[in-house]
Amino acid sequence: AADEVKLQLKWVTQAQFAGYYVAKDKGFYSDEDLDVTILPGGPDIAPTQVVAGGGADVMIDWMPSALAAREKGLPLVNIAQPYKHSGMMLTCWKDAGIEKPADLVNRTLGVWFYGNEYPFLSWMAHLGIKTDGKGPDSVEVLKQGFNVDPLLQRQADCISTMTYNEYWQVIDAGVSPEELITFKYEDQGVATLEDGLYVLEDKLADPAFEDKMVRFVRASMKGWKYAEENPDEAADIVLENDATGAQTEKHQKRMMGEVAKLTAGSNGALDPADYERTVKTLLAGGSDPVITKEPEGAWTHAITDKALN
Amino acid sequence: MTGQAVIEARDLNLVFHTNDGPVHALKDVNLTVEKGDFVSFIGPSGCGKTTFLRVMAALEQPTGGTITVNGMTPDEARRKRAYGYVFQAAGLYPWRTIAKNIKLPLEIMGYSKADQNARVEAVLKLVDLEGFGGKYPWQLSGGMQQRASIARALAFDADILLMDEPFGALDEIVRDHLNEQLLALWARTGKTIGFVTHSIPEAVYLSTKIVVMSPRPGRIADVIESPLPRERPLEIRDTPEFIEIAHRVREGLRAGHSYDE
Amino acid sequence: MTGQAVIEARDLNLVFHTNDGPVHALKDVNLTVEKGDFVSFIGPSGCGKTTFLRVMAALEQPTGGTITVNGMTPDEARRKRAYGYVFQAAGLYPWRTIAKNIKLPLEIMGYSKADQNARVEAVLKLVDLEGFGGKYPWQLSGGMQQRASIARALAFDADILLMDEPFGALDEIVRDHLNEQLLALWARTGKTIGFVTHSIPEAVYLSTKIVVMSPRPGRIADVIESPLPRERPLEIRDTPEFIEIAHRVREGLRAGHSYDE
Amino acid sequence: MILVILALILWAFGWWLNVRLAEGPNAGAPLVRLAVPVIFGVTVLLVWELLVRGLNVPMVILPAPSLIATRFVTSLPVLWVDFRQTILKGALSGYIMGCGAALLVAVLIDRSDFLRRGLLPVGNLVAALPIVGTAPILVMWFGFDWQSKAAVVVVSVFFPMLVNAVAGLAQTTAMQRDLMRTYAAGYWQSFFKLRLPAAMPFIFNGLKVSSTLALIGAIVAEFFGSPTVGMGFRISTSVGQLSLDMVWAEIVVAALAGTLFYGLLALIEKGVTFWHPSQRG
Amino acid sequence: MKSVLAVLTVVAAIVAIWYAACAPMNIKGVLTELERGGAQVVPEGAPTRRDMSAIGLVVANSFAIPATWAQERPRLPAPHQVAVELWQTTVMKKITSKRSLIFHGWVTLSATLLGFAIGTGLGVVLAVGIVHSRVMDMSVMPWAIVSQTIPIIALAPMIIVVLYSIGVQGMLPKAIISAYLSFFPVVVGMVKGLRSPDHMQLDLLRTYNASASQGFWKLRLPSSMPYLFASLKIGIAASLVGAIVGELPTGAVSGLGARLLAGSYYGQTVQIWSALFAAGLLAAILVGILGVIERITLKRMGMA
Ligand SMILES: Nc1ncnc2c1ncn2[C@@H]1O[C@H](COP(=O)(O)OP(=O)(O)OP(=O)(O)O)[C@@H](O)[C@H]1O
Ligand SMILES: Nc1ncnc2c1ncn2[C@@H]1O[C@H](COP(=O)(O)OP(=O)(O)OP(=O)(O)O)[C@@H](O)[C@H]1O
Ligand SMILES: [Mg+2]
Ligand SMILES: [Mg+2]
Repeated sequence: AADEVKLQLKWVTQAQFAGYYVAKDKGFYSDEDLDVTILPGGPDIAPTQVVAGGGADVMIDWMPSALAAREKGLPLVNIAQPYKHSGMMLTCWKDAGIEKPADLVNRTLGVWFYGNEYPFLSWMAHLGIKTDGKGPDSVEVLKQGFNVDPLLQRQADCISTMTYNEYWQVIDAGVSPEELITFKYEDQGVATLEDGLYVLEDKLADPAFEDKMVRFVRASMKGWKYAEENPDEAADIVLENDATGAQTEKHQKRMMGEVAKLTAGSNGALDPADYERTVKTLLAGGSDPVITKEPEGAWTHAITDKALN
Repeated sequence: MTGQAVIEARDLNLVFHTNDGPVHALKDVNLTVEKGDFVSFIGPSGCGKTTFLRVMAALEQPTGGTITVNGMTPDEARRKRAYGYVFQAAGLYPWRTIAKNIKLPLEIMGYSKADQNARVEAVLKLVDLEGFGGKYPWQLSGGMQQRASIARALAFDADILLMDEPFGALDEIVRDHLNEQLLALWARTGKTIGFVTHSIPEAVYLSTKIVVMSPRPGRIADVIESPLPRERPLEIRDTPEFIEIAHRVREGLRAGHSYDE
Repeated sequence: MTGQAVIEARDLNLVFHTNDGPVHALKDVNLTVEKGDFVSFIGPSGCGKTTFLRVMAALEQPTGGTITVNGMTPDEARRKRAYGYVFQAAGLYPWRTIAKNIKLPLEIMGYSKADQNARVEAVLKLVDLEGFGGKYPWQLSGGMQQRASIARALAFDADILLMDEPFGALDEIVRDHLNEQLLALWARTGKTIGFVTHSIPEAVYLSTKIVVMSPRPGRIADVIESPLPRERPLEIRDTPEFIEIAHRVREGLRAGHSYDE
Repeated sequence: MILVILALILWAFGWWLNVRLAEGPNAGAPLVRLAVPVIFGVTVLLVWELLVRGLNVPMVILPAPSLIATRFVTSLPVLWVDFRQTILKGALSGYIMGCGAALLVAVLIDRSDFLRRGLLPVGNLVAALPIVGTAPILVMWFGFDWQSKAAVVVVSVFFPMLVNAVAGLAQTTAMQRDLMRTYAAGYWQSFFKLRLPAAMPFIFNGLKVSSTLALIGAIVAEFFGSPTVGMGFRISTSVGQLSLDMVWAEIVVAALAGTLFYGLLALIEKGVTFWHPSQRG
Repeated sequence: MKSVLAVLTVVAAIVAIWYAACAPMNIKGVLTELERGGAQVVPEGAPTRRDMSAIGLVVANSFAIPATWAQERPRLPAPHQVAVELWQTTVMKKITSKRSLIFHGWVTLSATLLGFAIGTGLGVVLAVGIVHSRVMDMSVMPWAIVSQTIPIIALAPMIIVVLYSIGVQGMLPKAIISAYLSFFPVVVGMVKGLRSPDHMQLDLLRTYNASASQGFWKLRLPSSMPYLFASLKIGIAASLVGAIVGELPTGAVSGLGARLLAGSYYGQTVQIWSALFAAGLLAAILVGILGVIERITLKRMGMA
């Protein structure tokens, strides 16, 4: 029988995870003799916890939270990094008078927490801006919910968005791109790695498991490359798999297009330079840093080396 | 006695609808009560005495016939606070002490604080419950609760006093005492009193008019106008007139019962 | 009369603790009740009659002295289901019809279905409530409820019957009728009966022993052994012996009251 | 394995001790009344500690009580700030407004049969509006600060309070009402002197149930947007960082606050409804 | 009949207030849109309007009122927008479709009912234990209270993860969370109800030497019925909320919770509101059914 693999997503079913859905739908997984179950995530689900509890074999997570978990004693290892670029940015109203990062002081900013706040804190630390309320050298930070309402309702001057998702929701709400100004974290030099594949270190010691992961990563990357080339078809596959029935075709197709830009530069193997940059950003961040020391053994090329050759 | 009709019932009927058929509680009741009358209702258990009292006090709607109180409907009279009512069970509010229970109508009718306290003292004395004002109802014996509820009805100045077996739970000595007190109060205030009792001597001793009721459907079997004087020492109970009336009441009652003795 | 002590109270005391000080409900009570006795308790309201009955039935713990029932503690006797108890208020369960209320003790004590129905029929007849078995308590008059609660206590075979003013809410005719029925039942079954009443004639008519109590703190003022024969027609109430005993009871009662007449 | 067996033995011992205490002669003493739940709680904690250690449960799933306690003690300032934001500002103000509004509406409903028939079914509908749906909307309307949390609390306590208050106001017996009728008492007189006192046991029922709902509501609402302070904020961000000890420290704060508040309500209830059979013992 | 009229009146009043409220609630968004489209609004510029009173804006731009009822992403959708959405996602969709609210409602309902059954059962058992055993009363009751002060959303993911790791998934984890929320009102109400018989009623059973279980079935249980039903109504609403909360961390793939979440994630206010209404209607129906059962039960017990 096919080997079972359970994959825990970081968020709900959407084109952000198109590669995996495509691999499943197109039979890339079954070609590798794998039976993959894709578990959607949600706002309250910590993929790390699910993996720790044995609910999934492999998960998709952002590196800051994976490294944090590692420091907390959950030995997660990055085995592949299909996303080369970071899609996170800060989107602001232009008419609020914001043109450059320094203009952010004395304003209200929406930020995602749940482990995603560290690049932001690091950026602010970098700029020398405090985050404890409005002031001449400080900003007021809101913990933003999952949508873009704080910006549309003007409860915040800027909010966090992903290039492939929330930004377009703002646009869909009738705002023209000219009214907005965006600051990509990547451009600000504080980007951290997003959407990597992580497993538990001790499980990786088992050759059978390692072999399973090799096949999984190989098929998944095949899925990603297929999705990049056939964005519309990939979006359709994602819509097929969305059990909530809430996603729209227009949005998913556009998301696929944007996601393709982020995955484009990656063959699946983690670029150590990106890793170094992420660690540096995290160590620099804020008063309550997510990691306090340089992690060790947090990534491996063992899987990708085998999978891609 | 002014001869002025206070309560006037004409062809009164009341039918309860229950899960197993209608119960005819009052049937074709005709009665005139004059101002200052002391009317006793006597009759077998379940014959409709309570029901009739409740109709008078506008607590129950007759299903047929008419009844007027002081020329008004009972409900209008109720709104004018014409009634003091003593229920068959004490019905004290458990969250109020005895004194506060007695104060309840006084508060509602807006008596002054000082007046309230004075009245509470007075009626507690009247029913022999001095010193129990601070107790809660469940700390009192059944008879004491009943006396407290009598005190509650006597505390304010209602024209018409309706009492549903007020002395049922009391011993003869207290009963005699309260009977005397009630007569004195009646003489002093000229209230009109409707009084349900099961005791024939009590009915005869107290009343100017005795209404004997017969059971299901409740009808008036006999109305006896008492020839006794208004001034009644306890000894009157040994006079031939008294015994004669008592006999007539007993006969009326017995007719309503099925036991053949 | 076998002369065997069923209830034996020695120096019984009971003090209630209330929010405003202790109430001495029973003080130094000594009493022996023999098997087959019919004991009446009479005394002013609030003197401790109910409390004493409750102590006998193990519903209240004395704070001093001893009491035995059939040589056991009241609680052991209770566990042996020695008691039938009629409370001062009817206390029927509102969610049960009259018949089902009467069946309650029968169900608990495990009588057969057929036996249950037969007994319910019999006691409903005894208290003159035939045809009311299907009604709910609130559809009955006060007196009818009280009779239903008597029926409930009579439905099963308890050695000791404790009745707290069972006939208080009934008219004289029914009362006479039930008095006779109760005497007949007592003669037939040889039960020991404890009976609280406020009516002197009733106490004298029914009892072999009359306990007169005096008020706060509740003490036994007098215990009168009745010389009347066990067989008692209603006419016995006109005999000199009867009137003599009644007089003695009245004197004992009057002594306990503060009214000076 | 030894630890697991030890946990079971400890459990049995704790229960035995409590049975002895609760059924013993001093069961009514205030000290015993306090000791029994405390022993129960301590037993649960010890068993928890032993099981977590014995079964090697990873800290990121369930931290041991000792870890939580350490974190609690070292984070007191943060916990206090969060407590003030969430409980004092969000929960308490919402609780007062929500319960107050429910009482008012209950009186309206009680006064008018028409409203009772019309409003109660609609009230049922409002009751079931799940927090996860209302919270984002209310955050959008009332902003990120405590005001929106209070609004969420209002919405979630309103219905339980209303149902209880309406049921309570209908608690009087026919004779008690008849008495008021014979006095021709006005609506408010019979309300304050009869219906309200008689309703108290039910109203306190509602207040108690609502007190825990208020707490949960205020915390959960912060998951949907908040300033960077508050118990819900801390819980959700700590879960993201897998600082489960911090999550549990906040839960401890919530439990302490909720229990104290509930205890206070129970105490007041004892004073107000001393006459009710359930309080008389 | 009278009830229907009353409900209709109240609903009509609410709808009217609702329409009126839409104007000030949505005016800022509408004005921004209109301004973008080239219309003349007073005053100009979204940042200037930001701190102005909404009612003032409505008055100054009364021509924009109809637009407040037809926005695509309103702060407060107009009643007809919600109604249309409800209609389209219930009647117009196949029940098996993932876009059908009936499908999602059913998913939630089944978890709710299972959770309610577990919660009520547990609540009643606990209440019986508490009333009959002093140890239970003294040790469990305080902790039952403590348990309710724990924000379930914080625990829900952990509960689900733990259950997951021992192989329990699907409906049961949701039902457990829903049971967790519903057992408490049942315990509180039931304890009070079981303790509501008065002294005389209890004394009567003592004289019969009735056993504890007889006392329970013949006295305590019947007299607790009014309390039980009051708590059940709260309990079922709590169950529904629990099931919806439980749907979030289970991956939010189906059920009303998932709809709410997805709606909220994509700022689809109309979709949130229609899911909210579906939840509310579901609850109203459940409470209504309980009310009918209550009436029948109490009537058969002669108490209504
Ligand atoms: N609410 C009610 N529903 C149905 N039947 C009722 C109701 N109230 C009273 N009845 C019936 O009406 C009849 C008269 O009752 P009522 O209470 O007036 O009797 P009563 O003369 O006061 O008796 P008692 O002396 O026993 O108090 C009885 O047969 C009773 O069953
Ligand atoms: N639970 C209680 N708490 C405090 N005091 C009580 C309690 N029960 C009775 N008492 C007091 O004990 C005394 C005796 O009460 P008991 O009920 O025995 O009187 P009783 O003789 O039966 O009177 P009645 O003829 O009026 O029924 C009364 O003074 C009463 O106030
Ligand atoms: Mg009557
Ligand atoms: Mg008594």
